[in-house]
Amino acid sequence: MFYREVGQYRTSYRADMAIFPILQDRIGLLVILAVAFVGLPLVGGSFFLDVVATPFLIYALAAIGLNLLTGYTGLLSLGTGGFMGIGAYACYKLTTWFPGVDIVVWILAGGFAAAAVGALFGLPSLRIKGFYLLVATLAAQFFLQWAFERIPWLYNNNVSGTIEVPTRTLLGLPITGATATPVTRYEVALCIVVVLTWLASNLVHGRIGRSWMAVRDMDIAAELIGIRLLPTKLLSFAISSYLCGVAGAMLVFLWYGSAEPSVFSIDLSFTILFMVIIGGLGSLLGAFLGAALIHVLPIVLRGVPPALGIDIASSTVEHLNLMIVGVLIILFLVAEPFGLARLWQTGKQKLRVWPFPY
Amino acid sequence: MTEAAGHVAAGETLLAVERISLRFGGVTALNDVSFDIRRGEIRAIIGPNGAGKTSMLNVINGFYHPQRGAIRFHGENLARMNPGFAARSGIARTFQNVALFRGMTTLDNLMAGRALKMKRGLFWQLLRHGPALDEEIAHRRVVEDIIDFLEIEAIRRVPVGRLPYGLQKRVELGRALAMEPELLLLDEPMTGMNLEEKEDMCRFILEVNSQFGTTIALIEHDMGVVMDLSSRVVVLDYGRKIADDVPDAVKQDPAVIAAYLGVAG
Amino acid sequence: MLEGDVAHRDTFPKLLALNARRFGARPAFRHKDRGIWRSWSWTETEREVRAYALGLLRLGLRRGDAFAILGNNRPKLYWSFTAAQWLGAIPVPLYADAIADEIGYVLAHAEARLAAAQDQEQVDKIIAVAERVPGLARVVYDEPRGMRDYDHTRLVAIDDIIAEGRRALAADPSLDAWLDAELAKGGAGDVCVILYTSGTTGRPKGVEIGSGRAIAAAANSVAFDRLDERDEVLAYLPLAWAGDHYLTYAQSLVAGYCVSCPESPETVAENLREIGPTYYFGPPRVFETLLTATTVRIADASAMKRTLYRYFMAVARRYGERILNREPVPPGARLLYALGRLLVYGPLMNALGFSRVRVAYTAGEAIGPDLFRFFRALGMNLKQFYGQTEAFILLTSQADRDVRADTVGPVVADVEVRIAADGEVLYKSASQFLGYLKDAERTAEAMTGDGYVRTGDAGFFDAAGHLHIIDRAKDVGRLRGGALFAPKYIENKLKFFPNIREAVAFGDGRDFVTCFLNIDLTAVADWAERNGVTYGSYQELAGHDRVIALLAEHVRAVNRDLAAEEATAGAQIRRFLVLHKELDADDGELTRTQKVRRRFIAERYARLVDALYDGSETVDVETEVMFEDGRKGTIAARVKIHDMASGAARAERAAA
Amino acid sequence: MHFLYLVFIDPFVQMGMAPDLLAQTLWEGLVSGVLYALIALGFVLIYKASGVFNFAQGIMVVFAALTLVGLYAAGVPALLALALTVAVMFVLAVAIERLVLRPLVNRPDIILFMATFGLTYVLVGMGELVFGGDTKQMIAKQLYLPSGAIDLAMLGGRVTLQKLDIAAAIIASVMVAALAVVFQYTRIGRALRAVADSHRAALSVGISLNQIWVIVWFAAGIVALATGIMWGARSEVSFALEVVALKALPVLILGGFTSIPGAIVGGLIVGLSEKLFELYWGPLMGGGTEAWFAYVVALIVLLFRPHGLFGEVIIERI
Repeated sequence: MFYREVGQYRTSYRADMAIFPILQDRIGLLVILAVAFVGLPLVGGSFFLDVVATPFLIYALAAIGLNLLTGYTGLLSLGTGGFMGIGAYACYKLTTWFPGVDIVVWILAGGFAAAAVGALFGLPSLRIKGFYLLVATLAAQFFLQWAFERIPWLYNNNVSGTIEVPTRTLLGLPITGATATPVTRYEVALCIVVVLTWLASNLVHGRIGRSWMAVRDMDIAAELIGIRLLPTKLLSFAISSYLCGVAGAMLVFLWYGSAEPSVFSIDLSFTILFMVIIGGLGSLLGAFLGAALIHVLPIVLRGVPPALGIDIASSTVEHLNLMIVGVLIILFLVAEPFGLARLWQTGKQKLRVWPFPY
Repeated sequence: MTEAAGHVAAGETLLAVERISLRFGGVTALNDVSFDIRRGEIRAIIGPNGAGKTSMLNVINGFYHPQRGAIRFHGENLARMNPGFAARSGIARTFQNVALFRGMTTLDNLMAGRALKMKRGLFWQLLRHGPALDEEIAHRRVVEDIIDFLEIEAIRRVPVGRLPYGLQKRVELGRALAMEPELLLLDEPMTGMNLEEKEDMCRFILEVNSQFGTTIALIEHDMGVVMDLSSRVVVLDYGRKIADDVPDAVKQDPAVIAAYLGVAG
Repeated sequence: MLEGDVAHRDTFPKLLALNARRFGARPAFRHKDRGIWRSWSWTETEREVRAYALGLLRLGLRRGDAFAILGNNRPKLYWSFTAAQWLGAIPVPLYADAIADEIGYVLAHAEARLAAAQDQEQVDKIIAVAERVPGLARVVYDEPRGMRDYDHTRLVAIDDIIAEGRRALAADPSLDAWLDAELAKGGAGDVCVILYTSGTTGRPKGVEIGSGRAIAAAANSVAFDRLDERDEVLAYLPLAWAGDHYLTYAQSLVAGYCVSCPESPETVAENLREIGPTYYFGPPRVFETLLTATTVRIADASAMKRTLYRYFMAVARRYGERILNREPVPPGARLLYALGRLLVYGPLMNALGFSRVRVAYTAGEAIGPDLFRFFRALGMNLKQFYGQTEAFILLTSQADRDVRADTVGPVVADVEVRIAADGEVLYKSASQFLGYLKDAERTAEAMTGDGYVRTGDAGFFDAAGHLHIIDRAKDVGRLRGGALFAPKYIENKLKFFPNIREAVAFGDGRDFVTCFLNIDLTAVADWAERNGVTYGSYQELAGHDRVIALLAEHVRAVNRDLAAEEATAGAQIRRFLVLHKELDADDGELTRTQKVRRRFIAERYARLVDALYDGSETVDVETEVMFEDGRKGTIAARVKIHDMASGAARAERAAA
Repeated sequence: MHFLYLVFIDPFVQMGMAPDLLAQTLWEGLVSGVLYALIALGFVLIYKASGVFNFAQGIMVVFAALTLVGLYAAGVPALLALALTVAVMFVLAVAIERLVLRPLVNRPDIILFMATFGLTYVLVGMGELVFGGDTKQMIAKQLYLPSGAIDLAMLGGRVTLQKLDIAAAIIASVMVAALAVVFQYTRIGRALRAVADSHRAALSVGISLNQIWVIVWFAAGIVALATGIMWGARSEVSFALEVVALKALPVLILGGFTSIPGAIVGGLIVGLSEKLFELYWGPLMGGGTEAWFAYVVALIVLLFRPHGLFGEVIIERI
């Protein structure tokens, strides 16, 4: 409806293969970025940034990570929580060893540890498929969580068994720890997420992305056109885990401020998986939409009863949330297996052909 | 598309299967089958249902591993192929019931066919600029030539899952061509097609063979088609080779006639 | 200044050279090839064409030779025209879908020296008839695919020719001077193209067009619609058709706008959306299909959208055209229309690829008023013209804001039109053809004694000076009273009503006009459903009083139209009947192209025709029909005859 | 060197030195193995009949137990509560079939699998909502389950066998036997197997898929209830069980997704091995190894047998 594509024709492959070939989309993207970078920090209060915005970004990044693995490469994983943990702990260790180095560097570096571990646990994926692979990733999840609890070295042997985020500054501006303002933490998170998302989208639009999808759609045929299955799958595991690892580090350093092992439990893996399912398998956009729904919805729901002047025990609300999320998942699988992203796509298509239905 | 460079001169044997026997448990799919494929020819493998035609192709590109026998490709002896190696050494393949990447568009399917030829590593892929994009574009050019060749411009951006069967087969051929193969294995390229589509497909096969000098081995039910297309025909029946000759001779061959009548009756 | 400049150019190659200087880097041609749009600037085009011309020369193309051009719209085929003209040779375009035999005839008749073919398919056709064309030296082709194994002794790729030419130019600079000299030799008197028209009778005729005249005509029309180098055109019509040659060749070279060639015939609609032409021509059936497609797709849309669409289309129908014509409309309406543009018209035009259309034409046959108004109401400046190949197109053309569905507009500049006593439209035009190739006799037939050209169409001018085309002149008759009787004109007016499938009008040599009507089953059945009319069979429905009443309304409307023009006022429909069976090609009542065979029907249904004139109220008929399976059978029916004069009252009662 | 000793020699020395402890551990392992097996049994039932990989089996156990306890707490006499719980499980089965399976019929397995995730959340939410999140005591006594223990003096020491555990073992084996009989010899059993082979086949035999599904999910519900009771009686009823229930996955890997005996064997293997490992090797790595041991075992098995110990290998036809 807002689309006026007439007269938009491509005169080069470069333009034709652009990730946002339609002018209106590019404009929309710019608007969104502007709002995210400038708008929200201005209008959104610290509560909003801390409780809604920043966590949303972090979850979205993790969801992108898992989506690369599950949505693009078709490998089911419940190890996400564990991989995120690796990132967090790695970052923690690194920053304790080299306090001087800018924390953002370590957040990004933490991902590499996760990538390594991810690739390791990805090794079986060559021989194991579907549910069987799921078990392999569960092994990773439980083993890692166990490791987080039982290896004191990971949390610098402090009695609480948790990692306490120290204050770290970037150019004199504290971006982690107690003194860091919500806005700075949000902006840092935003920058990281935007950049990594951009890289991820480049990846899925190129050779590597295609070989992932090829493996997903029909691994036999993929092998037949010369795609080596193991390296492809391992790369997918590694990159997926990298993003999850970074997300994990951000989770602790830019959001929680401190974390005990239970943070990275199987529940986290589930949460991320649901974000991917509801958001839409095989869509980066979906990761964001899924994260928004799963993370923001409960917050909204929590807000509803007070708003209506009803007072229910917060625990009750949590339980309701749980059920609602569950129902949502089932509804989505029934109504739109491809998730919010597909809904978005259809909606967009409708706008493009408006007033026609198709 | 440049002609696939092969170190085997035209007319000489490009690939030979020697005394291949393949069993699944008790069932014998192939029994002591030998034949050769010469560079630049169109080789047909025919035979009634369950004759082991598809199994033969699966052996050639390494999906099945025969219990006995060997494959000679480019003069080197291989006890067993494997799909990856086959692909890398220039063997492409289409399937009886299309094996496309259904979630991807026609364009992406063909681009995926270039996988082997794309070299840029992770770093450039992440940036999707400079060398990576240049490479992407270079291969897009090749793919566009194939799209033009197969006359599938109109479905460039359509997810192949949504295409009618005939077109899917065409796209699959396109994906195989994108590999610029030296040997192209076609498993019943014309099943489930209407007459017009069949004619097109025939035209494409002949043009592929003549223009790109691609050697082709194809399985086909439609005898007429086989006789028009192929230079030599192998006939399998119950996993055995019962004839191997030029089309006309095969047509006369009593054993072949018997086998086909047997099916008919 | 532009005109002044163009005026000195009397051949198309000269215009090309001029444009290369005037517009230099501006795009001249675009072609979607291999998935993206490649374009050639005017300078590049000129360079290509010069090289091409030189190459053609080496292939033996000489001044006066014919150069056949066969294929879909492709830049290189358009260049073939200019390159040939550069050497003073004569391009002869052929229809891409022509069968080998027709091609053989034209090639032989035009004595083609060379032939340019788009691709393998076309090359094959030419090769098939080559021996019938002794003079044919070489065949050049655009797309090499599949011709690798062809015997190339008489085949050359256009690319190779151009390359060859370039090499020669590089090697010997003096050739440039030679080319310029060749260019200068060309003059207004040259035959710039021979367009073959499929004559209704006998072999096609080669219409010779004069270079200077063609350019003058194009210059006029370009000025008329203020076309310039910023306009965009999609070349999708057959390039052998005079209209395409005018729109995408002559006018483009004069105005300097860019011509875009679609990727393939299947992708035209998509490519149209991509390019978004500003100047568009479509024969009525194209708009017909678009409208049908639109209504069908809207029907599938959600209720919300459908109501939105219905509401705003109503708004558009009320104000759209008036706004388009810059007539005063209440500000409220203007606002509403603006809203409609945002919500419906804009997106709709976008979906159809018409967003940027500034000037659009339709012509060739009568267009239904509703169809015509639909697009105008959406804000598309759709107009009509009337023309002929022999006239090098335009005779009359509607100006912006002076547009009517039932006319083809006033006479254009440098043309003089006269209506003969028998109603035939005659003209004298500055751009008219030089004659039919090698056919003085038929050329003479086409002319009147005093040098006017016969169009073969009958028409009349209305008060506003707009020309109405009513029918083929030979079909026009007269009532006994002497009033002009144009059956097709009346029938078309009737058929514009969706409820009427076919109509056959009688009246030649009679006292008054009567007609047979055929209901359109789908439309009327739909109406019946909505109005609770029950029926068991086609026959029953066709004979139903309320249906007849419904059609009577349509007839009355048509009569009102006819009455409005004094030329047709005499020929109003007095009595009509609704046929008990559908007119059918299997029964020989229609031609295979669905045209009514008036005479045959008149004989077959003589009893009905008589009844129409002997004043009887009903008549019984038995007709032999051919069923799908080829069996013959007869259907009997009692057909009611409706008298418009007295019938009005009865119709009312029946409807009540 | 010393490490190698600790890993490869010391544990066995200890076993030799304290056989009674070993026996005790084996028994413990056996019992928890039985419980794993029961959960796995639920999985297998559903997987066999509807091809659905029912992730919610674990939570169904908790849910069943909670319902039972909850009802009792609400003043319903124990046995009646038991009956009511059975009824609830039936309703649940019907509901699932209507609301989840039927709309998703003929969708890819993965989709159905994901749906059971959703189911899990719903059940957890509902359970906590109705009965509260806190842990509860299983009403073992009221259900006439034996309590106390039998002390056997053997192997130069004492091995304690909880009567409850014995009961558990018995009930489990009875249930398994019953199911095996049903599957093998009854019409419905044959139907179930037909469905397992192919839905179309089943339909052609003229069985309503929907009925089948209700039946198996109900059966799985009963199994879940039994498991819940046993488990609850041994520890207490809480959602911690949900995670424990995940252990059924490695069990299935070992046993294969479609084989009831496999499930039992797998369950026992897992139960035994993890207990032994925790006791003798756990200390080396700081204990708590039960959390992951089973999965790692499964993983290792998979590396060598990608389709599990008993799972049949599918030849991919191309």
